[in-house]
Amino acid sequence: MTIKTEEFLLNLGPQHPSTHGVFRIILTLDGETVVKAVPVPGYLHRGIEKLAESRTYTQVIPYTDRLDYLAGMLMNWGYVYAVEKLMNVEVPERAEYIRVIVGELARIASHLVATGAYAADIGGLTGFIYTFRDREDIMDLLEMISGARLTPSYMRIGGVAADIPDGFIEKCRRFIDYLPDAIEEYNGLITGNEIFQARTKNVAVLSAEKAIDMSLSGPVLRASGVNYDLRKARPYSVYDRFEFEVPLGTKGDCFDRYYVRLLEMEQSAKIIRQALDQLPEGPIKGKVPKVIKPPKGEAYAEIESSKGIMGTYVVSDGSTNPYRVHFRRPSFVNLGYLDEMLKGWKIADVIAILGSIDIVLGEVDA
Amino acid sequence: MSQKPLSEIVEELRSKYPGVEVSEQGTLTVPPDTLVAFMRDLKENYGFNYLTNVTAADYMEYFETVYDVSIVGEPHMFHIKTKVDRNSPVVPSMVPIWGGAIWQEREVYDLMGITFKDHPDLRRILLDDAWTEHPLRKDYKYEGGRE
Amino acid sequence: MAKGLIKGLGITLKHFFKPKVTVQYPEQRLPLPDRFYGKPEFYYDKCIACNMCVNACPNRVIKLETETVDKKKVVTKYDFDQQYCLFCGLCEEACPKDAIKFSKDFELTRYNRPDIKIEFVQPDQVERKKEEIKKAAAAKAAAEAAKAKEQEEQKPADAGEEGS
Amino acid sequence: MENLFVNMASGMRSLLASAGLPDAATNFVLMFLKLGAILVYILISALWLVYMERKVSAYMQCRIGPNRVGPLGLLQTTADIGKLISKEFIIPRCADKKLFLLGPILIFMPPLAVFAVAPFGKDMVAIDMNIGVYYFLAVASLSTVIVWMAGWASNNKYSLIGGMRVVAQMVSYEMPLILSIVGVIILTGTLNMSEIIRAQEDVWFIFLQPLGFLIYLIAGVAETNRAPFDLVEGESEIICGPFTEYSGMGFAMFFLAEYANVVLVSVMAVTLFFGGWHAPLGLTFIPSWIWFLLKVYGMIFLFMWFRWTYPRIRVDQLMEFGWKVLVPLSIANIFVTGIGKYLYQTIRW
Repeated sequence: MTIKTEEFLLNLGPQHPSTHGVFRIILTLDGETVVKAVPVPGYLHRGIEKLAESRTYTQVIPYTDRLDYLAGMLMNWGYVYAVEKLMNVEVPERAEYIRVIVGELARIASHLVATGAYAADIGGLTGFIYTFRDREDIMDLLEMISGARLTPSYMRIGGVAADIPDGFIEKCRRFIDYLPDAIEEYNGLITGNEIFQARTKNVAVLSAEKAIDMSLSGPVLRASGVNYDLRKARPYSVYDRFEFEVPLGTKGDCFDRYYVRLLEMEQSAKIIRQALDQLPEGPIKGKVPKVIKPPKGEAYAEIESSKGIMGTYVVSDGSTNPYRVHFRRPSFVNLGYLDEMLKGWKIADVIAILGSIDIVLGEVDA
Repeated sequence: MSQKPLSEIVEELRSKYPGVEVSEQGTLTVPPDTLVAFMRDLKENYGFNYLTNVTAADYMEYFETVYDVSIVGEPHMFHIKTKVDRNSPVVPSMVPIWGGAIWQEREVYDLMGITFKDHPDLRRILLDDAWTEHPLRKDYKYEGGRE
Repeated sequence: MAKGLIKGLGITLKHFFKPKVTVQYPEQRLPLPDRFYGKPEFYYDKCIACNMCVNACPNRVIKLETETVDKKKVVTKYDFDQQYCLFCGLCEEACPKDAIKFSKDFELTRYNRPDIKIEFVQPDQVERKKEEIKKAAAAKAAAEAAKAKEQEEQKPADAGEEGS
Repeated sequence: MENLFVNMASGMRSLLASAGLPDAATNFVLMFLKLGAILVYILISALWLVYMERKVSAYMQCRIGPNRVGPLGLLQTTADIGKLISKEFIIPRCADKKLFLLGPILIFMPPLAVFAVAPFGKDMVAIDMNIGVYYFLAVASLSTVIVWMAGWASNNKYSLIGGMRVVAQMVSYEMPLILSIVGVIILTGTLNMSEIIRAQEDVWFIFLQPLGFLIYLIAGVAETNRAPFDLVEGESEIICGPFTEYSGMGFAMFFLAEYANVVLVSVMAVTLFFGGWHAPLGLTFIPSWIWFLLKVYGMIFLFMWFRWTYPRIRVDQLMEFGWKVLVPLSIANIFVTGIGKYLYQTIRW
């Protein structure tokens, strides 16, 4: 006897607990196995690139916060870095160090969310709460220095908005000293758990060649063993003065993608510690005119954000408003290979794979 | 592998492709008809294996597509531009060379309205499928908004 | 084999007996840093109606209207449409006189949408300011008049002296 | 204290008898009261367990948990149920209406029916059935059908997947569950629950059947659809499984039935492996029924502890683990138990 079976469509999202926002995947399923996957982004498209064209250069900064809202500092940085390149502005050393400190704090915060949300995706909600408990300390620190938790708009063209407040350095050091204990806890609760390992190891293995070909970046690329971290490969700001390693995965499976983030947090903490030690005195803002009017021309600059390579392309026509701004959002590009990665895996793996890429929908849809 | 300095590569490329213009900042402007050959040469003979960014800008008379290519683990980077006719905006797709262009070219198609020849899956990506205009064009006028 | 499983149980059990991190919100509150961007505050008397904040705002939140009384600008309207505010602080940064500031009040929810918009300037404030300006102008005028009078009074005397 | 409920029952019986009721009628009324008492217990227990789950999870996650409604938040679940009752019960347009409505009504049946044979204390069992264990296994597995029915009738793909997972999971884990109990039955030679408890007077069966208990525990967690085996309603994958389309009271019924099932599996675990209402270490001054409940809630705490520590297993791993690990292990357990008992008997007698 032959049983007639049929494939069926499952509409995962846009409202779904595990798509990390409003992301939709149209799955063609054979039982529980994915035959075809069609990702549909765009539910959070706000047209930031178009909005930027009618704002002045400084006014774009608050909008960049809303790209990757889990690491708004890094998004600020990517944008102001491009404008500074366009205008040839020298950024004072102290400002660069402050940028490194807050940027790395934002990176840890973003990775904490990624780690916790991944644990929740796999089904362990407690890990999620633990990471958010520790992220709260970073949020406090960022609030202290910028006045806002998620959307700091702290960086300015040529420097930062305000100097480090009293008590910030001590609090920051306390957090950096505490972080290894927290990571130990995550390792015990999440990483070391056999069920977690069974769920993530050897799932959706991504080869280094394919990852490079598909322009993947950030922890997703490095999990496949590709040593490409802009902070090392093309040091911007003052990253060439710090000693740190680039954690690499070996296999390129979901577990590696998850674990690379945990290791990166340790390295970020190391960078922050060095930056706090070396922090020079001096001005926090370079010589920038009050009204920013870059010369006619264009600039493309990249930084390493928590999700991958964040590039900003700015075209100036000599007026106070940018003629064209484009953001190369790492989450968006990293999703380009999702449809192929999902093929042949179970519904539960769809969640695990999507979670391991660590997307933020604000960034994907811009 | 040891890389040749960027200036040498530029010189070599300039002699190979006479249509290529080099600006002061090192931006290469490549005519659209030699783009595929040029890019393939870059990837296969010079090791530029990583396409970071694809985007486009509207200059009212013409479009410009912008490509940023680099080498994994190396500081080398090229900023490459192509002028596209505004009345029939068609450029060859980079997907056969770098797979990473797939979503970025869809985004450019969606928001700027530039068609990429030989793209395997050229659909709108961020906007609704029923949308007819391309909002990042400079002549796009939106209605509504507040007050 | 089950080492990780048992370790996980140990961690959760340890936290079962550990002190909790919850802050009982309406009763307990965390201290807010000085730079916090909460509800905006406007100091009417400090404002010089220079329009810097209006131009700095990325989202056209602030509406400023002025009236000229005796060649001096009087702010008659300073509306802050909070629903569009990004809380970026660019207006505060742009203000040369610290007339707009952000307080630490973060409980900004309202039951009705029209209540979100904050109209800072009260009519009596404007009246008072106008009065003040008028008074000042009048006082100035009076002072000038008095001065002129004095001078005039002195003048004939001077003239007389000169003439003598 | 010890005989509080037993005395209540006998007092009631003599009262009814003195009122001139015939014996059959007295028995009927008494049985009715007993079952009513069990029903009340289950419902209160389910309410309490929702609260307990929230508190336990909160404490394990460095939180406080519900603490606003009533003292220590004790009335939180009551308030929640009140909210759920007042909510609209939405029936999807293309759902199979009859089956859809029948689901939440029937879901409480199997656990209620099984509790009739549960021995809550010394001489405290509503119906002392001589095939109690068998009855428990037979009736408890009925809930599979009901959940599948709810999933199918919802006409939602998430519900359907959840329903399919229920059937696959229940069928696979019923096997090791039953086989793990067989060890106990070999030792006692009876299916009567009271008899099984009486046999544990000296030594609890967890010490004689550690492997059997472990298998029972794992299979029991799977049977109640709780983490790490909560694939049926794995909220990060298939929203809420078969219950996705249910709202208001329909959802509340499924929600409470889950806790009734948890109590049921714990009651069985205590009966079969933890000596039922026997006091440990001779602490008999505490009444037997209190001991029983203490053990049951201890077991439930264990379930909750698992749930708030472990991530979810994948569906193919679940099947593999059930059929390739648990079933062979439980068969080996039966084999070893049989040999052990034979040796014990030949040496002793």
